[in-house]
Amino acid sequence: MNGAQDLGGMHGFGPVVPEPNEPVFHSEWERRAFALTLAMAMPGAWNIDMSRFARENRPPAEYLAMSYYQVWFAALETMLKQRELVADDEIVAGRSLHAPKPVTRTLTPGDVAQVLYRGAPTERATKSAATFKAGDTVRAKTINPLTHTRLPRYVRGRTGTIERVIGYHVFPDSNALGAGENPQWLYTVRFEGRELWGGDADASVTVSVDAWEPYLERA
Amino acid sequence: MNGAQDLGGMHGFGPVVPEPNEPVFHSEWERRAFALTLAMAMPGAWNIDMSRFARENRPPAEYLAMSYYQVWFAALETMLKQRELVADDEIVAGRSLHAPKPVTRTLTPGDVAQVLYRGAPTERATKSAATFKAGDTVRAKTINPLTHTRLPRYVRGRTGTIERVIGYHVFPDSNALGAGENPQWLYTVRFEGRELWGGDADASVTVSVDAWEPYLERA
Amino acid sequence: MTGHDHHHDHDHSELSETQLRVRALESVLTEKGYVDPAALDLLIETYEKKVGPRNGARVVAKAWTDPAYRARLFKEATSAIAELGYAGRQGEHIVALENTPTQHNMVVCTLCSCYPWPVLGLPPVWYKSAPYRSRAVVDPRGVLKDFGVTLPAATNIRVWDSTAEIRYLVIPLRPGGTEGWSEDKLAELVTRDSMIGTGLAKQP
Amino acid sequence: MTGHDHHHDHDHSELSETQLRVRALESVLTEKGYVDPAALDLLIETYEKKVGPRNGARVVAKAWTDPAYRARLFKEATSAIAELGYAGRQGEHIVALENTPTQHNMVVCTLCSCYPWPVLGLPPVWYKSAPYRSRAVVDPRGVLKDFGVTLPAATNIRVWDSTAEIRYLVIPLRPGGTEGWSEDKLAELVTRDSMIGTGLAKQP
Repeated sequence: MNGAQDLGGMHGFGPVVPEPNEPVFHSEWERRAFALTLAMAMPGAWNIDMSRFARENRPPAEYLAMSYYQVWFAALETMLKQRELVADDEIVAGRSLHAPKPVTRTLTPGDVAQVLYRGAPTERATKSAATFKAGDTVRAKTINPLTHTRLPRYVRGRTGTIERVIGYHVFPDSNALGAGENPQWLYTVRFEGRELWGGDADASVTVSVDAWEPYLERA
Repeated sequence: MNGAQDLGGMHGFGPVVPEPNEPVFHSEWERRAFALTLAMAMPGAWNIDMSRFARENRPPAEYLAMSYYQVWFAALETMLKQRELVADDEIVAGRSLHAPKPVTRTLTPGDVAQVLYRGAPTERATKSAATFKAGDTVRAKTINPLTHTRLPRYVRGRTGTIERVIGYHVFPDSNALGAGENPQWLYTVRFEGRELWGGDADASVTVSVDAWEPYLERA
Repeated sequence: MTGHDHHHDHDHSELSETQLRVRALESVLTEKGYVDPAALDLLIETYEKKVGPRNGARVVAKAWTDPAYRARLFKEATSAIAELGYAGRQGEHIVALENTPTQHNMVVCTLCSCYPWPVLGLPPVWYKSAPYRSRAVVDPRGVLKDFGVTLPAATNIRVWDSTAEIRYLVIPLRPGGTEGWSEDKLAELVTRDSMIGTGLAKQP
Repeated sequence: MTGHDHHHDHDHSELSETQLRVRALESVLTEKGYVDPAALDLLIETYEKKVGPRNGARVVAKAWTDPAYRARLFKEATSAIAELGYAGRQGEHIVALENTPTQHNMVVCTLCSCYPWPVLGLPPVWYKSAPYRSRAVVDPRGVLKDFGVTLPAATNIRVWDSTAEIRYLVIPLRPGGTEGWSEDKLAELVTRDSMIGTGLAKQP
């Protein structure tokens, strides 16, 4: 979706302000919101693309006014409610008022190290040959789905070069919808800054994105 | 600038909600903010493009959280302060604390009808021939100025057809900077919806913008 | 995080804060002699009482009944509209758009709130809002649905983004069953939204 | 309208509201048996105490001193990094980027906050912020200026937008005057920002 999350190339946000000696978390609720988000993925049975869509899919004024962990937490609430794991009255009451829904697995302390160490690789066994090879000239397609996509607006319709064939990876546009992993070839596509931003842009800059084959067409 | 004002094609704002029997103004402060904005243009000696830039040139989260007349009023304050017509301490105090700056003209009640009726036409005597004619295929240039422009992001890099040669009009990109009216040929350029939004878009839709010659190149 | 409730509270405190700020600024500008409150009153009165969509409705009704006027309107709208006494600010360069059975026109200003004041008055909140400005250019049929309007799939939709100082006035289709009606009676059928393209003229 | 002051007030009331909501939700999820608070504690402890940019610094220092490791790192970073024990969540597919005197690499995630957790820990606020995400791809030199870094005009800048599950780790240039230094001593020169590309390694 063309939501407020798609920030590449926007103006008006002011300078980047690094925080000296920044702590990992800035308050106790950030710690808990972070951990709850990680821990609920297992019983919630959602995938990372569903989480990302739940985060970005909110009115832009809200998205931009919230801190990053506020966005995470709001998305966690959304997903819990959508799946009827938690009800509105329970969120208000701060305690369980209805029987829990059966869940297949929960995260135990004994699981933590292994679950984190394993992660969730997205590479899958190939089912087709890659259409493009390094050096090919491609154009990022013009798409504007209302649903989740990982092709930022600033590269759509722009011509670049395949720099690397990364592998065959889970396709977020399907996975976010619960429509299956539908893996696709993934490429690093490099664009000249001037192709993206125009002739006045810094000629010494190039920008790449990682793009799945359905995002690309031969140019 | 690629600020929050450039809304064409964004998602996530929800439905359009018409208000039955909507009043012209929703509160007394809207009336006054509107009238102050119109009345101050004369003593303030700014032009409409400067006003538009003052409105859009704010952090996107702020722009989207404010009502439209709040944006107008904030821009009025900005322009008054930039030109030192009003000082911060006066805004806080709610009264004049420093001598007024000499201004060339103010709007009297006797002026109002005539000033409104005259308006501010932007057509100027031509100094050159138009480069494009109706039917020509053109591409909207890829530009991303940090300053004011009236070429929306959604048409940049897209190919359309000159539908009408409108005339020779004040160029906002210059005028907003106080760099002179720098008039340019202005055209209505029509784009197929699918050229702008991709093959999944409604094929029965076309969209036009009015674009000055410096925004366009032959395609 | 209860986005909605929270934002309403936020708006309310913001409104009173704004009210105070506007009043304070008007005092400063008046004391300095930059503005004359009587001129402000006149500006407000003009757009609250005198200039509004009834002006545009008269233009449309005349275009429906007077073929010669209609021809002048589509050839050079600014002067044809000035014949009825409507002209000036935010209508210095007007273009009239002809709805036909095969083409529907819709006007938007994605970048701000450009709108033909002399014929329609000041724009409604929805016209200036993010939902309309974001969607009109990409999903005009969806926007029409928000207004309860469904056009035949075969009707082409032409969206006009007012990016310059040209202001667009849609001339809606004249409803059937209005043969022989007077201009005044026809003007009653012409809604503001029908002249923006988010509505149709009322059926008699 | 005093945007700044106003927003701060807003944030503060929002924070306490959020604090209460998070606590409430944790209670509900715990009572329902969906989460185990001890597992939450362990997750927090892991990223607050164990996983952080010191991991990445060790990778960089080894790449600076061990040519065979460096070769493995640029060929297949995920496994080379796993040799040091760093692997897993948000680092399942890592690519190492080589800074050279003629090319500087900078990593961003314009769409969210993708970041190589096993080697850098959790991302700082600025990395997830709108200013960085909006500007890194269009004005990387301006962003570097915000960090007090100026590169020669002749240095090409390569920006990597992390739009998929590939995570990028910048291997900064080894500072001069560090010949013969141990890996441990070299690792002290490797800042987090130098591994994102918004900084350079410290000079000895």
